[in-house]
Amino acid sequence: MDNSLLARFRRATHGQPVPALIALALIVVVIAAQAPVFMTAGNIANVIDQAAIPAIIVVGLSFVILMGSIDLSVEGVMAVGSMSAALLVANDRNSLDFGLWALPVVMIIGGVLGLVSGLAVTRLRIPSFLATIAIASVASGIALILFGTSAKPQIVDPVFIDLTQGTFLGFTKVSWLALVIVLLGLVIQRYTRFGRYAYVIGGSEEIAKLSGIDVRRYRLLAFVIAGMCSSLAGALTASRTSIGSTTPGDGLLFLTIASVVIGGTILTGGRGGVLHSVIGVLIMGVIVTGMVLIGVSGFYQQIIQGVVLLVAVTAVAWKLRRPMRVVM
Amino acid sequence: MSAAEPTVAQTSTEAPALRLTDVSKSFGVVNALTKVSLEIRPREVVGLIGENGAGKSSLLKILSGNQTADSGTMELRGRPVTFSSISQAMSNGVAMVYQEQSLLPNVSVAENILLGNERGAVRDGFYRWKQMHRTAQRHLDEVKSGVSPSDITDTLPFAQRQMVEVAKALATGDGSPYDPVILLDEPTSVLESGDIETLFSVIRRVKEHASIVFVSHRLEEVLEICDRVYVMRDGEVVAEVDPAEADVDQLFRLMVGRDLTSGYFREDLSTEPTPDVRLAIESLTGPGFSDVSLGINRGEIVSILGVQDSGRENLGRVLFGALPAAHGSVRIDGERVGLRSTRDAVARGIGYLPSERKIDGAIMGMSVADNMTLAHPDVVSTLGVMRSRRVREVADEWIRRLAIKTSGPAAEMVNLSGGNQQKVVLAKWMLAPDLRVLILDTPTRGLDVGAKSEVYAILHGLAAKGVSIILLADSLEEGIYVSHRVITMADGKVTGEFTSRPGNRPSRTSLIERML
Amino acid sequence: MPTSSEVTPVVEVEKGRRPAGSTTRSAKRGERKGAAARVLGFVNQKGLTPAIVVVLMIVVFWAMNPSGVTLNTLSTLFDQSAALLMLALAQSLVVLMGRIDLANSALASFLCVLLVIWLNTLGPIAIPLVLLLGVAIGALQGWVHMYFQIPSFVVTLAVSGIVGGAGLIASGASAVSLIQNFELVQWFYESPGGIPLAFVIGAAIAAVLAFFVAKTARGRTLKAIGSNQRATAYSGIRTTVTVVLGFALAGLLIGIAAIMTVGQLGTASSGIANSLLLPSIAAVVVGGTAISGGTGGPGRIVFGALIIALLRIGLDIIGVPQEFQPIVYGVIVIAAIAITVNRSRTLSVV
Amino acid sequence: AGCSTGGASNADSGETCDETNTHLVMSFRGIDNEYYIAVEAGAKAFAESVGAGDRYQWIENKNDSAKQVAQITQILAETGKCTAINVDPNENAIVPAILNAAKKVGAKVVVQWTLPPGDVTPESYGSTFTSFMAENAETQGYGIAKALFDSMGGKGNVVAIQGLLDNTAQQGRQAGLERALEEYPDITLLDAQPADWDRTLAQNLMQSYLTKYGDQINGVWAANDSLGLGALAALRAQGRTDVGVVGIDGLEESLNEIAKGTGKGGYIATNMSKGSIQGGIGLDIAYQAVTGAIDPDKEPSLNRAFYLETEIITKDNAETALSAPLVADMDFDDPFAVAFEPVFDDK
Ligand SMILES: Nc1ncnc2c1ncn2[C@@H]1O[C@H](COP(=O)(O)OP(=O)(O)OP(=O)(O)O)[C@@H](O)[C@H]1O
Ligand SMILES: Nc1ncnc2c1ncn2[C@@H]1O[C@H](COP(=O)(O)OP(=O)(O)OP(=O)(O)O)[C@@H](O)[C@H]1O
Ligand SMILES: [Mg+2]
Ligand SMILES: [Mg+2]
Repeated sequence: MDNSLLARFRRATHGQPVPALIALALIVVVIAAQAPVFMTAGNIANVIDQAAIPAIIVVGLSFVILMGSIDLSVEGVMAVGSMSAALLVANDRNSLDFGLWALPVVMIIGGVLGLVSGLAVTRLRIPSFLATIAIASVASGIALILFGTSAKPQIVDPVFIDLTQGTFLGFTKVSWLALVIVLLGLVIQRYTRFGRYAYVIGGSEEIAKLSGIDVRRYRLLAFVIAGMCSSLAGALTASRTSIGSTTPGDGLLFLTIASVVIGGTILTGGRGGVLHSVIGVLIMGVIVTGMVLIGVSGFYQQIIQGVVLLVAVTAVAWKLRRPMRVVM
Repeated sequence: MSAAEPTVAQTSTEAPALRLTDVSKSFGVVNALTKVSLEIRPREVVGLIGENGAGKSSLLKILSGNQTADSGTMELRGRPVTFSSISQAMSNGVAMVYQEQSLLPNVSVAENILLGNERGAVRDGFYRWKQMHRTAQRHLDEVKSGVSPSDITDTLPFAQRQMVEVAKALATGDGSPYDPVILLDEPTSVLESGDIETLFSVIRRVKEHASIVFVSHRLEEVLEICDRVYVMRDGEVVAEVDPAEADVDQLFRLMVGRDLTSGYFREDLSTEPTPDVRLAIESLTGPGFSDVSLGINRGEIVSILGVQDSGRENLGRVLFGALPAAHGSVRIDGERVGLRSTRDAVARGIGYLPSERKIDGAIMGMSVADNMTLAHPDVVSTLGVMRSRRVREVADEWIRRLAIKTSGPAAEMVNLSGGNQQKVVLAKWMLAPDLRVLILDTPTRGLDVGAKSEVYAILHGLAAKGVSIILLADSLEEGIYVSHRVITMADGKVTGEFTSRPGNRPSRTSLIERML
Repeated sequence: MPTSSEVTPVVEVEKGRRPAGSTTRSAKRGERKGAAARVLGFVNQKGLTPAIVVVLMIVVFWAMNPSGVTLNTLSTLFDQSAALLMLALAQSLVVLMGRIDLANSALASFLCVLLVIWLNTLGPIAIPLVLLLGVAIGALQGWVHMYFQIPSFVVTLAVSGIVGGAGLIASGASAVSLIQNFELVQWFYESPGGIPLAFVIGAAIAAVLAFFVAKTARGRTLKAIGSNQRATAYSGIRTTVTVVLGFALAGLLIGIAAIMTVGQLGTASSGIANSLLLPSIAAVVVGGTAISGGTGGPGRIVFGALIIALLRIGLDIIGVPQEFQPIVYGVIVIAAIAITVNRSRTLSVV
Repeated sequence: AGCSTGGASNADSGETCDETNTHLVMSFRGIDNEYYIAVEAGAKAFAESVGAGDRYQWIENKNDSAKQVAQITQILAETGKCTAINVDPNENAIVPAILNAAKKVGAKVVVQWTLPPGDVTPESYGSTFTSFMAENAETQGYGIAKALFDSMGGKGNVVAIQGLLDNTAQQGRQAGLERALEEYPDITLLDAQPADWDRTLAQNLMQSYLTKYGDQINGVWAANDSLGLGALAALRAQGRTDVGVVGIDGLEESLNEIAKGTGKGGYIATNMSKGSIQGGIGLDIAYQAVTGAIDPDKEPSLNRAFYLETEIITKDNAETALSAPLVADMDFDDPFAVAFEPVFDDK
């Protein structure tokens, strides 16, 4: 076996998001050079705070994508999460006051939506791409029904609001919550049958089936977990804005999928993982904040994001490039 | 292992581990199995042979719970069963290694070995990596492989991956308290001879506590390792043979229902090449090989032999434009070949048959006719528009000429057996209006003897028409007997060149010497 | 002789193991079909299901609101769906090759803006110019995707951001309107003799594309690439060139969609067609083209586009309450795909 | 044209439209915020006042331009000439298409908020385009900026949080901010960046502003209340109670903030929106044009294109605004009473 330093480094870091980390470091260096204020503790805490909710989303999304599926229902499920959370905690619409117990309830609701997506994919054999678009539509309808015909429900539960606005050891509480969920995701990915089978199914569904693995069950579970993460993210957005909204996740679908891809989780499945995606989220967050700190005109931000996405993915995937490789 | 389990006293040696009675299975109009009855006894190796499409894989799929029979009964250790899923079969000690088995490239060796069969290594849904690595290590030790269980599979060289496959086969039968039944569907078709020996020694060892079904097209192997052999033909079991009292010719006769009259390699059809050089390769260098110079005459069959990573495969790919050449030149009939894309090669009259039929050769989702005409649409189209009738006629013609077993030109590739798929891919090049050079990468891998023999006949026929053939042979014998000349490669260099004519064949040993 | 279903399924299962039959298999399904299922299978095979769904939907809508479903309203509906049809056709070519184009509607918006600006400043030459630019950007996307080997999902996602921003800058972040040469693009939306011209032209283009894919050598390679790109390359076909051509052709159709949109609106803005992306993909799949590539084709997309158009607008006609519309939409899309997708072809669904 | 089933045939038949056969159509984005709830309440109040509750239709496009055009075209194909449409165009680019569709069948349209591109006015277009009604975005942006600057004592630094850049309301409000800046030479605009009308993005943007400018920031001008409230949350999280924030829309939440605030720092001002008037009176004007009660061509310029009165809410009048009813008191017989200021100067 090749024992050069480089080869040993390659083996040791196999499956780790090294290219994404390098990309993150480079982007940070460039931005910090333009706007030194970027490296202040306060700003770093802000970047992490802003990354917290997308990070929670990508934990769930990663498992779905690892299996080669995709979940485009993020924004719709977040809307249900936001509205139901707002109506379950103390608010100005009704007399419910579940406090933090609203979170598990909201996650169950999101899980059920994920379950429906998963069933459409595994039982009706509808490609996840479309099944989840349809579920996104259904979810946004549910959110509208919850919204009814009065003003946006305002959250008055201080504990629930403190979840995203209060700080602990210099970081917002939601940052810590996201950290816990990311760690949980990593444990699931590394130590559970579900997590390992996500790689197996993404590697080859055929081999998985022939090995007696109930592929449908695990795929279903991935959608359920993704639904739970998205609805939790919706609830946390409600906490952050202190209102329930039918559009709390506008633009987050683009952001999270771009993050997952930039992190190096490939859309055909089998490679990447939770950590990759979280680093992708940080890259996207750093770029958005960096552009404000540098003072890039709003007109160019969209273009820059697109170009960065292309360049980053090209760089991350460059080593995979070879003749006759098939990339869809 | 199972012997240690107290619940199972496997004393009733006489009860067959598995018994099938009158099992039938059809796919639409194709009767894959017709009233098959057979039994697999404890602690024996049962051979299963038959031509491509005879129904071997279908039978194994039913035994392993992958498919259900249309009718008939199955008894497991004396009790009637129906497996409704693979995992059910596995938990009852019946496990299968598939013909197209491959390992998952993206997970560790240990996970691959114990996939779907983790037992104690996963408790309550949680992995216990130490135990998993320990169990996997045990199976790796059994095959004497130096691979570490924590290695990621796609970082391993090909040869090591093959041993992991074997280790996995062993582990697969390990999941039940009973003596396992292990179904091996053509495990040797992708193995090199050294690895085959290892596999056989492993089989002999495992046989002490297991029943094994062994499918192979290499009849010598079957005679060597099996205790009993069932011969299948057209979905039926036509004979049960004792290997001690049979020879290859006899097995062949039983399989195809006729005599192997004119010799397996069809040397009778071999013709003399004309003396003019058709393909001239000059100091060609590419990924994995360097400085290859070679001239091939019109109508000449040249086989290239080499072990894994000898560079011969990539030489073939570079010649076809599928991999970039670093430098060097290739000429056909004096004209230089572009080598920049497969298109350049095809335009110059080069055809290529890839080794991985399912990945690179056949387009499974398309019809037989579409597959055949894909490379040379001009043959069946006017001004770029396909003429459906002509497509059908051409396909029908080649189906007839190559004796392809299929329902017709519109049949989807995925429904053909391996050998017949290979013939379709061959036909793709044969209908070229001006085929000059055909490169074949292990074209007979996984084909039955009858089909192999037919492929050799086709090659001789092409050579007789002046096509020059480069054959990356699947076995030494194939290389020696089918070709006019044998080239050996090792470590990316040409190491030897031997003329090979009737009465003047190079010896196995002299070839092996040059290949290492 | 007992059949398998009569055999008592006795399975030895050890205590503590996964219960027997915990996994059910799918292979058995579909092996024994009734006559009805066979007819349905045939209809599916021939790609007729989307057409039947369209007819069914129109009948249901008519039953719920007879005055809302007339020849006049239907031809209006057809006209309204012409641009969507063009984008769906563009998408179908890309999907056929196993790729996806997420930039399709953003590119249409961008081309709309340029078309208006150029019609005002350069005159009639604007039309070929916009079509050319569509082809060029499409081809460039395809080339970047193939050369750098980046998934089309990512390339087109990025391009959608880039052309979106470019449109914003080109339009000066506001709507631009045609002050001259409107007649050059408006004729699409005339209905001589009650025939919705835009839609008829769209359907004709679909027919040409369907012929291209099904009957020409080049068109067939699109399909081959979608089924097995490596085997196609090993047949001497230049896959990169073909994919680039496929994207370029899609770009041309997107350019036509832009012309139709400007013909309809007389104005443009940087996000004018953006909302058509997901409907265009849904139309492709509802039309029976597998998202995994290799099967289906443009011919069926016409009905897919009609199904989606009926869903987008039809729910208003029959008076489904606004808050229930997204739910009804989602459920019907799933149901429509569930019955139109030809399952026998796809081995796995992800 | 002899076809009697097609609704569009109404256009050329001489049939008159009255209270019994006029369709009322409201085409808006959605109903998921306070403003649209007020719009629909006002429109419904009007529909019931003329006994047309069952011929009243509220359609939503969910920010989908193509869908809005298609919806209106489709409805017109069914209901034809006797249709009164009150529309909030998803973007100005689609206004001409909507007007043309209406003109084809002879229906009447009142357009809210955004004029078609080019120099198209109701008077130049003709009676189909009965009226244009809006709040003066420039005045709004100016009004809240002035309230903010005054609360800062006329000097200091502000940052701006913009909506979607290609949105006409955003552009008008921004122009108002710039006019106010000219009047207050001691106020400096540090930065202006878009947050796409999204509360979360506004909160994130404000965090970055605070990082970049820190204590320099004395005030925040936001293009609407959602953005303003997002910014307020970011300020609160950093304990910056000294910074004033202004927005537009008059959301109940911002009214509450203003009412309980100090007038220095925290939420300073907003602009009261006129949802029920835009819904009720807008529909009323279109309806009267359809029934012939008014002849658009004979109306004065003011009535064809007008701004509603702009009402800036500060601590002084927040309580009153909070207690105002959802549906404003409207005189449906004299719809043009609300025309406060002409959009186009008389030529
Ligand atoms: N899923 C299927 N659909 C239709 N026909 C099938 C299917 N699977 C197998 N067959 C047909 O059943 C017959 C038996 O196939 P099987 O794969 O069992 O042959 P085999 O003996 O294993 O051949 P080989 O040596 O090539 O592997 C063949 O004619 C094959 O085409
Ligand atoms: N695309 C590639 N680019 C660069 N190097 C390659 C590429 N493919 C293979 N190699 C390397 O080239 C060497 C030769 O590979 P090759 O696959 O040609 O051997 P081989 O001919 O397959 O052996 P066998 O014929 O016994 O299978 C190997 O060391 C391999 O790692
Ligand atoms: Mg087989
Ligand atoms: Mg090899």
